[in-house]
Amino acid sequence: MRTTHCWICIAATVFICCVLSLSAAAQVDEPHSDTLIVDSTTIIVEPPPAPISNLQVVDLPNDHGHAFHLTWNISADDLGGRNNVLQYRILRTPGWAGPLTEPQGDGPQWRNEQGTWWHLVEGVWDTIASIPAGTAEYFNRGGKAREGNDYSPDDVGFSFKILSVGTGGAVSESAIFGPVESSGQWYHTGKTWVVLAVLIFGGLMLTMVRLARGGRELYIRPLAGINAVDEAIGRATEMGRPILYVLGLGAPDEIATIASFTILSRVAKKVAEYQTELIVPCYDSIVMTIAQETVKQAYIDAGRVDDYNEDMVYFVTQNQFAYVAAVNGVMLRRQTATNFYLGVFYAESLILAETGSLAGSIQISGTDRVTQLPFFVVACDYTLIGEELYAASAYLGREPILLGTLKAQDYAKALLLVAMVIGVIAGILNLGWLTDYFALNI
Amino acid sequence: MTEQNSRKNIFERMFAIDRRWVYGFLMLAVVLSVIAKPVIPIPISKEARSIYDYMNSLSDGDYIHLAMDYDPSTLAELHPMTRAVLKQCFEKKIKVIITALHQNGPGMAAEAIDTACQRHFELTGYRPESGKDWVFLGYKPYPILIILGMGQNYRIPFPNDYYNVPLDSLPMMKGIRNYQNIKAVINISGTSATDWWITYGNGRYQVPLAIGVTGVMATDYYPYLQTGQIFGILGGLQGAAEYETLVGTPGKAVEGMSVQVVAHSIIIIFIIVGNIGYFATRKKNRVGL
Amino acid sequence: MDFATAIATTVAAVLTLCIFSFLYKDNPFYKFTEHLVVGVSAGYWVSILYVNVAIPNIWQKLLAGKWWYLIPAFLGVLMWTRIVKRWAWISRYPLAFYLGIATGVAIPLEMQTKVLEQIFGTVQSFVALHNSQTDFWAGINTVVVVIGIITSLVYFFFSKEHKGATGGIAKVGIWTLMIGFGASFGYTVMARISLLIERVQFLIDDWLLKLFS
Amino acid sequence: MKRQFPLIIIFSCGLFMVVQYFVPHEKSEFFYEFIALDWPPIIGVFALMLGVISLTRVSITRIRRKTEAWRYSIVTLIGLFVMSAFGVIGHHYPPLSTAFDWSFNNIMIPISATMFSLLAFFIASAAYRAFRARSVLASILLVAAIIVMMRFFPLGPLTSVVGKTSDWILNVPNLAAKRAILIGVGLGIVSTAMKVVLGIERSYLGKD
Repeated sequence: MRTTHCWICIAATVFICCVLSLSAAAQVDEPHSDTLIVDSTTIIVEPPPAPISNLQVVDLPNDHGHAFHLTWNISADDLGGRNNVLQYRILRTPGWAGPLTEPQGDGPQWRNEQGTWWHLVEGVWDTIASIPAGTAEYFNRGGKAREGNDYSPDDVGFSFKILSVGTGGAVSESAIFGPVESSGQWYHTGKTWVVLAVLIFGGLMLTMVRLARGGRELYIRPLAGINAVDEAIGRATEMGRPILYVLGLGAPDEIATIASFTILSRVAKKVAEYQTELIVPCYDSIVMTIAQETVKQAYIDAGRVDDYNEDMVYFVTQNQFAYVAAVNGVMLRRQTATNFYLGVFYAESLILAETGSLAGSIQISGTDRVTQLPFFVVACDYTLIGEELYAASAYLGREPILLGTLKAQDYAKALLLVAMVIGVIAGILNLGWLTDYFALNI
Repeated sequence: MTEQNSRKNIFERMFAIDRRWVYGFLMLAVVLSVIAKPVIPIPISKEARSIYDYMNSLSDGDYIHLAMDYDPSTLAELHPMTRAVLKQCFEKKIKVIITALHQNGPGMAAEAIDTACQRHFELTGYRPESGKDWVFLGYKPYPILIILGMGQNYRIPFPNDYYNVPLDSLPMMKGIRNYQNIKAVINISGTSATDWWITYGNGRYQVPLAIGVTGVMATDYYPYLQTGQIFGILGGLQGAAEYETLVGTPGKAVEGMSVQVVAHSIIIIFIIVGNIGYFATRKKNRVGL
Repeated sequence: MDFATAIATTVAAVLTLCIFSFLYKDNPFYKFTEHLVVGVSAGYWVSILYVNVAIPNIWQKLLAGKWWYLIPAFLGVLMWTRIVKRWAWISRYPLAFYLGIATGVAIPLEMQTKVLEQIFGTVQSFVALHNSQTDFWAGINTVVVVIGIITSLVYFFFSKEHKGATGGIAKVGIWTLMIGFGASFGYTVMARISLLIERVQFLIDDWLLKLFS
Repeated sequence: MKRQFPLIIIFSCGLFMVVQYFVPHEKSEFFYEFIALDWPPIIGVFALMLGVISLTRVSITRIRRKTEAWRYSIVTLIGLFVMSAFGVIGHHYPPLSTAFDWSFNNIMIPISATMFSLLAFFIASAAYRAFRARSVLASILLVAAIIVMMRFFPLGPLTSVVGKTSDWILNVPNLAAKRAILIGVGLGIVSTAMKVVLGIERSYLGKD
């Protein structure tokens, strides 16, 4: 009786152990089972391909760690020779073995979210990838999270080898390379140009803004468009017809809108001097409030505060097409002599410009929306292109931040221009040592 | 006034006609050519071909990311691109991760994916499955940070997919951490999302990027093509038609291009006639400025 | 076409026609559809934010015991202080957090992708000429591109008056810019017409023809 | 408290993000991944809801004051609430989500898709009556535009000539022009971002 029990116990234990080890093998060592099969199927149908040579593994530079860069010379039988390489299998040791139900041994180990244990095993080769023949480079990027199944620890020596798998299933092994350790870097050496550019440009900007604030005279070339503004106001006065100023659809804090306020102030001052009528329909209620202040101040500066009328600047509607329809109505009804479209414009640009040109008005436009510029250029008499709008505003308003920024950008452009010319000359003369500097290695 | 009227030449009178006549003329031309459905050959540009070739060089089980960052207002140009790209992916068994970073886009994107799956089913008898052949992640606010977040790990911005299934439970997303695991991002967009993908997706994470954009934006991205920051451009309806032709299913975009020829001809004629009139009139009463 | 689809497509078609009626003049039908779409898209947005962000990124994380997600949620709620004028300053804190991150991340990356890579790309296009068998015209075009870039940059240079040599260079620059704008113009025309074609295709192919077949 | 602290927050967050760009090390990724990239979208949910709240407020004010076209504001409000109800309730009670999809496909898509197709008409009209070669520059622009517009025309033997010319325009002068603009835009974005981080530009904080 007792002996029977004993036998049953032993049989059950053996059975359970078998099941457990089999299931463990099936779960974790899937890659290993591959190699096992390869080993067991070395029934030579055809000879294995030549092994790869010159395997080199380095820690991947400029990264957060957990990654290696592998390079090698492909097998003599790949893309040549017997031409029988099917794929390369990349193997790595030590590997993290598991999952185990409890900790084992003294080596490093941890428990993942599922509650199973993993530990570090020397001499166990993990297949980390199988890649197609003809490849001579591989990035072994592991995870950085300890809980993840793809975790690849830093500062642990790994050795690598590559199997050349032949079309018949036979394999040949490369020499083992290693051990190498992966680690993260504290500075990305490929980004030095960006550091320099940011520092230089930042320095330029701080200096220029400070100089402008200190009242230093910073030169900005006169823009042809500014003269056109004066002429156009003069013409409107001669004809005795009103002037329309559209600030665009931009929010009050957009640079183009801010630039437009400065120009509006200039226009309003001239208008006050010439005693012409000004109409400013607005799309945004906050823009309207600021525009009212601007125009009022301009009238005060011109000494004609009595001529100022609140109704000159008014809110229309915050709805693109309805706004355009209303402004078009004003142009046609009032026969405006001059129309200004300065600020942020979208698809409505061409509708405005068309109506204005039909009404025979002189039109001066300017926007930083590149997609709308073509329509302004072909339908208006004068167009401030992109940054010219900011420049015009800086020229007229001398507002220190705007002025300083514009100057800093100007100097940055000059530096870039010089650098580019040097690079291009080096490129034409094929001076490799010099042109190599003109590249980011990220 | 009468004197002025009598001095008006034919062009002045022509421009004085109501603009609704011009509208009607264009509408009529478009309606007639949509009904007649003429067919024109679509020349393939190298910007479109390079996308097709790149996708074609991928193998079974490779991943791409399709970023559908547009809303219904630009669907006319961009939907045909999406359909053609999805068709190519499903045929090549390329797995697709899809996002829609425009707040009005996700519903439309979901529908486009559904249609593409249905078409593939009709052609091959197999319906691509969510989580296995494609995964749709949907929308999150602040696209710049989402693009950066996916560069670290898809799970940061998207713990779940659009249908609220946890990413970790999708078989397709197993082992897919970030852009390092995918072969390319195809960004189809009608907004500045394209700039963000270039600056934050490609600039920060060097993920190979190709773009499909509206005609309005197309010409602005040529500088990036030359530097290699993007490897292809599909520009507007023409780009869509080119891709439809490349993947072998001429559809709405190819049909539309023949209508474009008619409409473009009308506009070119308008510009030329208008300018002849302008110069004829200007000689008569030259005014300074 | 079954009845339900017919109704749905007809609704869509009628709304399309309501918008087109603006071409005649601004009218109540246009205004109705316009205001309707403003409301519906806002409503759509509310649902997307709720279903696609609030639930997975906040609620489910809190349920999973990640209590620290209460911090961004609290910062988010602070944004709402803007509604009350007296408390509006509180909203500056979350705003500052977001703005700091968004602008900080932009500085090096915009410098890299829009400035440095463009300059380096120009230089490298010459290196590429030496490395590959290119024809004569490719070389000429590369030179023309550089001339175009330099002259256009000079046009946008505001510290020197456009007179003499600078004036001449800037003139070439503005011509280059105009050709570039011409290309945008051509593509924009195509874009606008595409939208119309799609709508007409919808009205004729998907609605009228199917309704009466 | 009201101005100084937000400026400090902006400066420190901004500086961190700039520095993090140059530091690939894992240690720099903690704040980057778990706070900088994870939290703002959550704040965004609330911030973007502000837009909806303000739309509601404006509409209600219009209705209450019976301003011009106040009836349309009712339409906006109905659209807003019905659609959000479909979406939010539909998430928990699936039959309603069909109504949500229906409204999206048959109301929102056609209206949004049609809105900008009006521009095709406006362009045609402007082409006829306003796009003038009024100067050398405008003439260059129009000629380039017409060539690009004709690039896919079936013109028989001329097809490839026009096609090649338009390819040249796109890849040579267009590339040069757009790159020059891009460099300017890039510097503009960087300078604006720097001004915000350094606290030179503060208008976004509003007035006290």
